[in-house]
Amino acid sequence: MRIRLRYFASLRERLKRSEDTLDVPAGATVATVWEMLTQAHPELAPLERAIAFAVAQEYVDKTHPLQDNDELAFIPPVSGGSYV
Amino acid sequence: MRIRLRYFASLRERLKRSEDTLDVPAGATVATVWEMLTQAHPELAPLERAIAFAVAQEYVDKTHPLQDNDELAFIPPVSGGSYV
Amino acid sequence: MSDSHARILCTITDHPIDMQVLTEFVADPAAGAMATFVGMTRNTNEGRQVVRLEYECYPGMAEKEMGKIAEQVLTRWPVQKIAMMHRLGRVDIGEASVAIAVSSGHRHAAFEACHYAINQLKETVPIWKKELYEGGELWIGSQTGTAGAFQRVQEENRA
Amino acid sequence: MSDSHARILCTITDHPIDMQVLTEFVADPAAGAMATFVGMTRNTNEGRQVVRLEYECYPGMAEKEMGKIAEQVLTRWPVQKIAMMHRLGRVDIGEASVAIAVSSGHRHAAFEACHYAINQLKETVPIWKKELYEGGELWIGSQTGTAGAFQRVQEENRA
Repeated sequence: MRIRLRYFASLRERLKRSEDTLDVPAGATVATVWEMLTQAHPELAPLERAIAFAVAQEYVDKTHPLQDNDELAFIPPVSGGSYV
Repeated sequence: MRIRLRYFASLRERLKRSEDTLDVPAGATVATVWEMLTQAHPELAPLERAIAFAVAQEYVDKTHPLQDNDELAFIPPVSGGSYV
Repeated sequence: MSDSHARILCTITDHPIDMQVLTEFVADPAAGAMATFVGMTRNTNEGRQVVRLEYECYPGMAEKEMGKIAEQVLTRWPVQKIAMMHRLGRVDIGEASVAIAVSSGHRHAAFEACHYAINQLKETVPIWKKELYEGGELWIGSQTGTAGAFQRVQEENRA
Repeated sequence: MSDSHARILCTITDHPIDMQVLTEFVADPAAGAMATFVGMTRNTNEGRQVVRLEYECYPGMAEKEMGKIAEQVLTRWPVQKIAMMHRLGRVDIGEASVAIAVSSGHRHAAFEACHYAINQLKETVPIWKKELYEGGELWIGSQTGTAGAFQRVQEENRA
């Protein structure tokens, strides 16, 4: 099945694109996609604890099962509590 | 010596005037004036614990000694914390 | 940050409050946060249908007491500027009687300072509020606690 | 008070924030108090001279997450109305990037709800802020804790 990926902010700049499509096996979860992404981009692996995931514009955890045509967004740390 | 008295809000309405002048003996304090006022208006006596006093536009307690030409204001409860 | 007067605006006015005067006063390139408070006449109070409010103050002392609060705020919090304004006379439903704006580097100080300022204003600044409601009038602040003795309700049957 | 949608305004905009839109939205004859918060670009941050900020969001999800916060506020506090607005794109020094207004019967609820709303917004709404400062740029929120791995400073010697 095919998943649409979205990258924002620092992640978008790092990957030099704002979205991708990815073919994943049936039964794939968010974690599956993350593993595929970090295999292609090993430099992203240390970000795992800082990143959040959203499917269909709702926060989910890594165990969330994906459906065909899902939109999976990688959410870097948002603009943050400490600044203002 | 002569003291100028000022009444506000409920106290002004109750006394039907906003100010008075009062001749007081040397050594008079705020308490002296309050006693004179409640002798003239016994219905004010129960207000003592609710009222605040200001001399020369500064809050004072009842023991505050008065000077000639002082302005002594009686401050009913201010507009209060519980309303808004 | 040394001249506190340039960082404080305290005004008592007979006119409607223009929030923009306050927010423009506290604007500051070093401020990342601004908290404001506006107190308005609402249409009910403790079950009474409010018609309007009327405010009076002790002229001179009211401004001085507001100024003391503003100075306290600048001492206690890392605040850039504070503006406080209170209106006198008749204030209809929905209109503002009091407004406070505080600017600071970070938001927590702005909120705390603004909340403190309005709480203090209502404790110490000699301003009085008369509520005109359907069937009477009442000096607010005088109906509870030791102040209960002040209560003076004029029951007017207007029918 | 049953229709929460009529009591909530959540907007993301590319244009300068007009506070009057928010304050007029939350105006209500039953409201005696309004608390507002405005977050602005300030000229320094952690020792850096800030030139400007740039914001981006996850369109759709950002509005949804703001709406959830507003619904939480209406559930948790006796609040009349809440308006939240966030600006995207370039926000210069002194300009507002985010504004919140909350109206309620009494002031404590207005302050608490407004403070809660901005804290939550900065925790959960997918909006990102890039700081452009003298000598580089930095995605804010990514430079501390586990997020430190995100740090990406482009040291540009512009001399």
